Amino acid sequence: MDDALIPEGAKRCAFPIFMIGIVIVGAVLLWGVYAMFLCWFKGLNQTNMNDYYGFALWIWADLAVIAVGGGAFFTGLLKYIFKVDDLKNIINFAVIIGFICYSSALLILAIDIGQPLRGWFIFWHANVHSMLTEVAFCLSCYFAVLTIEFIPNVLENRQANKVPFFHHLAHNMHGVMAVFAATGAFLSFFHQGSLGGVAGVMFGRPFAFREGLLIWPWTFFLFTWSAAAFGPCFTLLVTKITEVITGKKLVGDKTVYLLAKISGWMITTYMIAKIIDTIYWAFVTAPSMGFKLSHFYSNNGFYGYWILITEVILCGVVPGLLLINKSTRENPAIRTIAITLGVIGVCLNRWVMVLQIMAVPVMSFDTWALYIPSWQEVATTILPVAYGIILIAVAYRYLPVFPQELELNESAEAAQN
Amino acid sequence: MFPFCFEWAWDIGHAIFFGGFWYAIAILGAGMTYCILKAAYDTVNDKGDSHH
Amino acid sequence: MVIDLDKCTGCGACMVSCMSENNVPFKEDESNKKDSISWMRVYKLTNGKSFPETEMVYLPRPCQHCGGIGDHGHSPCVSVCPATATDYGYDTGIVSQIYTRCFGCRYCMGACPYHARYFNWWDPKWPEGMENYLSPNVSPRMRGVVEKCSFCYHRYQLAREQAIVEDREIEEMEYQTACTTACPAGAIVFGDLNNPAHKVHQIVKPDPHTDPMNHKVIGKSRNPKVFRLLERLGTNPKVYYMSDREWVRKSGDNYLKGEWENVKTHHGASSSHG
Amino acid sequence: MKIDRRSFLGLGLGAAAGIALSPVGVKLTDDSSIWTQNWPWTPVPEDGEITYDRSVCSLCPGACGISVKKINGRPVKIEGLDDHPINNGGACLHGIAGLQYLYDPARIKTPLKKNGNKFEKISWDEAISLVAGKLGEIRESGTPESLGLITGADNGSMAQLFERFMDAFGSPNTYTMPSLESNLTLTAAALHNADRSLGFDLDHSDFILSFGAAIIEGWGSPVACIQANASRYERKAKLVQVDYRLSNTANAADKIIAVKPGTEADLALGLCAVLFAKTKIAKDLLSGDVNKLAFAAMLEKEYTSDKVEAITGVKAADIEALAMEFIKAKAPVAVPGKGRGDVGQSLREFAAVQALNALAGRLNKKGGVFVMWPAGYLNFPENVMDDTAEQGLGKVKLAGSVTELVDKLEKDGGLSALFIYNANPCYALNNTEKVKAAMDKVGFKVSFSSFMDETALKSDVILPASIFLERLEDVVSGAGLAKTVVGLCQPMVKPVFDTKHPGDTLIRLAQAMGNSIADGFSWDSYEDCLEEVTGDIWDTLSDDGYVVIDDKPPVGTPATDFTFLASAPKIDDPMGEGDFTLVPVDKMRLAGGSMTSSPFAVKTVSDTVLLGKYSVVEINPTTAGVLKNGDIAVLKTAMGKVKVKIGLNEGIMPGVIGMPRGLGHAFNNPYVAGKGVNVNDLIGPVIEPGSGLDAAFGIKATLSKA
Repeated sequence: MDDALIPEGAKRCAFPIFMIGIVIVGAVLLWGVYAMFLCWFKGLNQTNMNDYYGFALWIWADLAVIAVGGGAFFTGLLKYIFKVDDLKNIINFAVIIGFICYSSALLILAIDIGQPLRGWFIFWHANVHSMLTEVAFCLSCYFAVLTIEFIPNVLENRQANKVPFFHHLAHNMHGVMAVFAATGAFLSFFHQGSLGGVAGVMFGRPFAFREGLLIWPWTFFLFTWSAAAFGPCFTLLVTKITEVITGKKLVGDKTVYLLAKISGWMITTYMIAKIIDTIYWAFVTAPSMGFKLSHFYSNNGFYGYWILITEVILCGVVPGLLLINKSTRENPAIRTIAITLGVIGVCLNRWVMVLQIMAVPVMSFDTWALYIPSWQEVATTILPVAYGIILIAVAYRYLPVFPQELELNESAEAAQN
Repeated sequence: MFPFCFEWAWDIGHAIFFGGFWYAIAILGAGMTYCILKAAYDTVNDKGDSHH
Repeated sequence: MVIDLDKCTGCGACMVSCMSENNVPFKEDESNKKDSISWMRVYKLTNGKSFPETEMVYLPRPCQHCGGIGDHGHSPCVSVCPATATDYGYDTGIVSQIYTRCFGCRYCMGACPYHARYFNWWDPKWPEGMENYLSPNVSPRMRGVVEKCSFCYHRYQLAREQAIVEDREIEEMEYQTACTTACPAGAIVFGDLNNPAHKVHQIVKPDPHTDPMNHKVIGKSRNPKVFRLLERLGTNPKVYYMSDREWVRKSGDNYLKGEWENVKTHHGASSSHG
Repeated sequence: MKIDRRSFLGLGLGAAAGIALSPVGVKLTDDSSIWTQNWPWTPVPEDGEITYDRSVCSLCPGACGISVKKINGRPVKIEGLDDHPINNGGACLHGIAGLQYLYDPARIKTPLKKNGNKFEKISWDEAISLVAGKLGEIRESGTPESLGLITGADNGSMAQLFERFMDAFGSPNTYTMPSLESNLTLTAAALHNADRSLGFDLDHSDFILSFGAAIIEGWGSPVACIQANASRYERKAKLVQVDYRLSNTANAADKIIAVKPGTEADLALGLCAVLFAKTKIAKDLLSGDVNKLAFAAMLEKEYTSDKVEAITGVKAADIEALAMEFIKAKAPVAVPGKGRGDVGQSLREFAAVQALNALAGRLNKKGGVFVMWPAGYLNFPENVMDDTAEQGLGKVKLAGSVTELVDKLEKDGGLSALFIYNANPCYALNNTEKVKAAMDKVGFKVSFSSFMDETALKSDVILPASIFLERLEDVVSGAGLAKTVVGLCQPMVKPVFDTKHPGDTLIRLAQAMGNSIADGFSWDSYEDCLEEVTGDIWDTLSDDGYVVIDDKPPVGTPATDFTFLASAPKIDDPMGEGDFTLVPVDKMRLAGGSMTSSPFAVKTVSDTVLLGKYSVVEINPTTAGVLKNGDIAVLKTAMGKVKVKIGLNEGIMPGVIGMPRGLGHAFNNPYVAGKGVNVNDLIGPVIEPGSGLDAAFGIKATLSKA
């Protein structure tokens, strides 16, 4: 039915089956859209946020998707700047994932702010001293970069590519992609960092505050680093899931091992830095403001030391080591566990750096504040996931996303015939 | 964002921040313009799929 | 501003005076204090002992109008607002809030350790006819923006205009906040901290030098009975509190074991060069 | 020309680019943001010329001077009036929120007539002739005494105008709601002289011994009291609070004497006993005539420190020490009246405390207690009374107090018509169910209320009154103030709704009734009446806004008659069963008695007092048992059972449950009513023989997890 659009030689499931899948996910998407409009028309009273939780589930989701979306810029950086050529086999997919993450992030921000129609004031009346301003600028710019990086792949669609102009455009864009990638890397470095800065500069919140370099608190660098480290994990994880769903091998082991290895080293080095930062914060920064570490992890119903240990050891050090070590890295099962832990770890870190900050009492007579998101918040947070699944499905079906797909699956097909 | 917005100040902060911003915008803009024009050019004096 | 916590009776006059002066809206249920807009919130602290040894104190908390680290005007909230919707007045030391500029990202609320900032989760609604008592001096806010105490800035403007017309300085009593004038116990004293002629200055005796024990802190009171909330964070608030009771002064900030004994003896240590 | 794909695409792209580059997008973005800054549903207050007008707040007996800020004549803010003899610039939250009462959702907008169980609008003429008709019938039937009146206060021209109407009509059945003022008058009558009141010179006392009086939480004239307390620090004046919980006053006090609820009188008498035993001045005072000796004998016999310790729980040594500290102070004064000193008070307690003042020689002394003459600035012309009136007035009063009246009515009726002015008995009296039942026994109820409150809802005709901001009235101080000030409450706005000044309503009603009654009310308006009756002070009153009648200690020391005390019956343990004693707690931020809180006031109420729809009760952790903070529990007393939230509170005596007063209103105002429970529903009145006061300071209760 839609064969004309499907990449040459590629095997895809029957159109009706595809549509059924899309419809199911689409239903979830619509639920999220409904919630989104509730928030826009009735206001943020639809959420369970309050004056203690100005930042809540959404901002966490925002930081999380941007963190895991970091795979795009880092892979791009390696591929185009450091010429790690093997990554060409996964770069397209990395870009698509990045595109999804960043478009979602922007959408979530558009829902999260109290006056969406004034959202552009952040650009127009920019306060250059605010980390959030930096985030907004770099985020939107980098989203433009991702779009640019995504366009050629779209134009390579069988039909689009027949149009000479598009063909040439795609070709030329590939030509100068290095420039775009470089810009992207530059922008990413800053907005990933600024997102860390958002928390780090809050000197009124001892749980968040960090000393740093010039105007940049340590969290600035830690966030960039962690995004670069865990982003690839997410890319690999999504690739794995796609492979499972499509029942095809899509990316060659060589590439996977390489990316996993790089990620492993990044994670390990990041964790060393993170642990140093945590220790310094726990024994120097916080005490200088009159806080013992235990203050942040006791006298409340949820946040205990467990969260710190899970983040740093179980979902940090462990996956790092598993990915460095050749044998564990090349064992599919263990590798999958490792990248999954990694993704959880970075998300947990963002959770801590958003929600736990809000929960910890600062005034001696204040109390812990815990919160449970409303269904509207949950729905709008799931919305991007559904949207992502659909976009990946469509892209996979109609675009030549995986250069190796054919060669990797010839053997299998040959076997069948 | 622009020198005519009243928050604007000709200070180091703005210099660095918007310097970087406009620089990035410029690169992206120039890059895309080049690609589009080049593509248009290639399309016109059709040396189409020669290198495929 | 300095608030005498021993005089404060927790009667709530300051809260209501503030609400009616600044067109603060109200909802049917305001018992959830986490979404109840109250620019001036009165906290209740107790010493935790059992009756009849129990003691409590009411602590009125307006916006602290922080000067930020080193008092350079980079208040926790001002420095983070992405749209310059909240600003630090270097002439007055007042932290302003521009409702029509704010687009509701709530970063400032996260940055403020005093919970002095409130978000309009709902559109403000008044029962039929009640809009009639709204004051034109303070514009009612719309849904989706942050609001907070402004030290009744409009009163300052009125006083200043008058002063300019008559070509003179503003008198101490010409510019007083709504909470100050309302307080039946006279627990709130308001004025220019930098003006030795003003009562606040005489009570607080702010130390013009940086605190030798904490480089972030400046303007620490040299009156041993006077303290600020979370002074150690370096927010440098312009609201000071006064109490004879040690446990009350101690609860103004966070201290590690043994630190308080040390602090209370060193209180106003830098007065020597003040 | 044939449009092929290429040129089509070209066109498409061109169009897209064109729109993108055009200013349309930018314009729309800008407009949308401007729109959000001027949402039509966000009010924009009209600006204009600023003026300040002077008046007096009559929400509570405080009689504070207020300054009303207006924009183009539109009131926008109420503040305390500077240099006013009572509140000197200060104000309380209720007064400041006064403007909210103008537009209160529960305001009665026109005269109403009950039809079945619905109210229907009627014109003023209809309303007046309807009431006049009914009253006419009553007089014809020759039972004018069967018209009753329940009013809030009994001072000021409005009270007297109502009195005058009752006289002219021929009924002695006038009753006032329990208030600090009425309790003090009663005390003065029992100990000194009828037609006197008591004033406590807190401003000049250096040792205030308060028997549970919530001096900084609404007792007496709230602002004046808070200021007196604040000035204590400069004056180095001591405050000792006798209390069973850490009230704000107890917290502000230099010392707390923890006493079992309801035993304050015994402590006072115990202190008297010590003074009598140890000081000459007391001995001298209690020598001579019989009643004094009887009292002295009682003190010696029943109020030895040990006995008092057994009753009150205060150590004998402490009692003696306290007594000596009190007598040794330069200007000590003992202050009666738990909480606001209105409901649930016993004359025995008031009298015992006043006796202490007397024995310490503090009567009519600076910084002591003044036995004050009535304000007496009102001179009404001779009333006109026909025979019917004379006969009616000759009849005995149905009851001695409003509480007794409720009892009487509920049992066997006795009133065919009832006026209710500036009172909300169906909410403010204990056991409201009984009060409502009593109301049902009255054939024809006329309410002069401004708000559709619990009592107005029960009435048959409502003649809505303009509120204090809409009317002219003399407001005379009282409520334990040591000075007498008459303030003039002036209209700040034209009546917002179709309401009238109750004075004008009454005058019109009297004139509609015709003959003798009309003759006694021959004024054209209440304004004329006020101008006439205030006579020589009118000019000063209208020029300065207030007249200070008296602010010096009265001359001479009044005699004290201890007969009542010598034989005063003791109200023993609170009624009912249960291991807890439930006591009402008066809070400054919650209006008490017949006055209702404003939305702003309710908004300020802490979440340790009201949480959602639940009243939060104070209870000491040591007696809370399994109950945890925030639990929902069932509170049961002999009067009923309700669900409440538990608020563990170190500051209340173990075994005592403190429940905030002023919540649980049941009428149509979503901002104020339907929140928590009315503690008066749970407490049954205990009538004190001799005074008729409802002396129920609390009630036994049980508490169980819901």
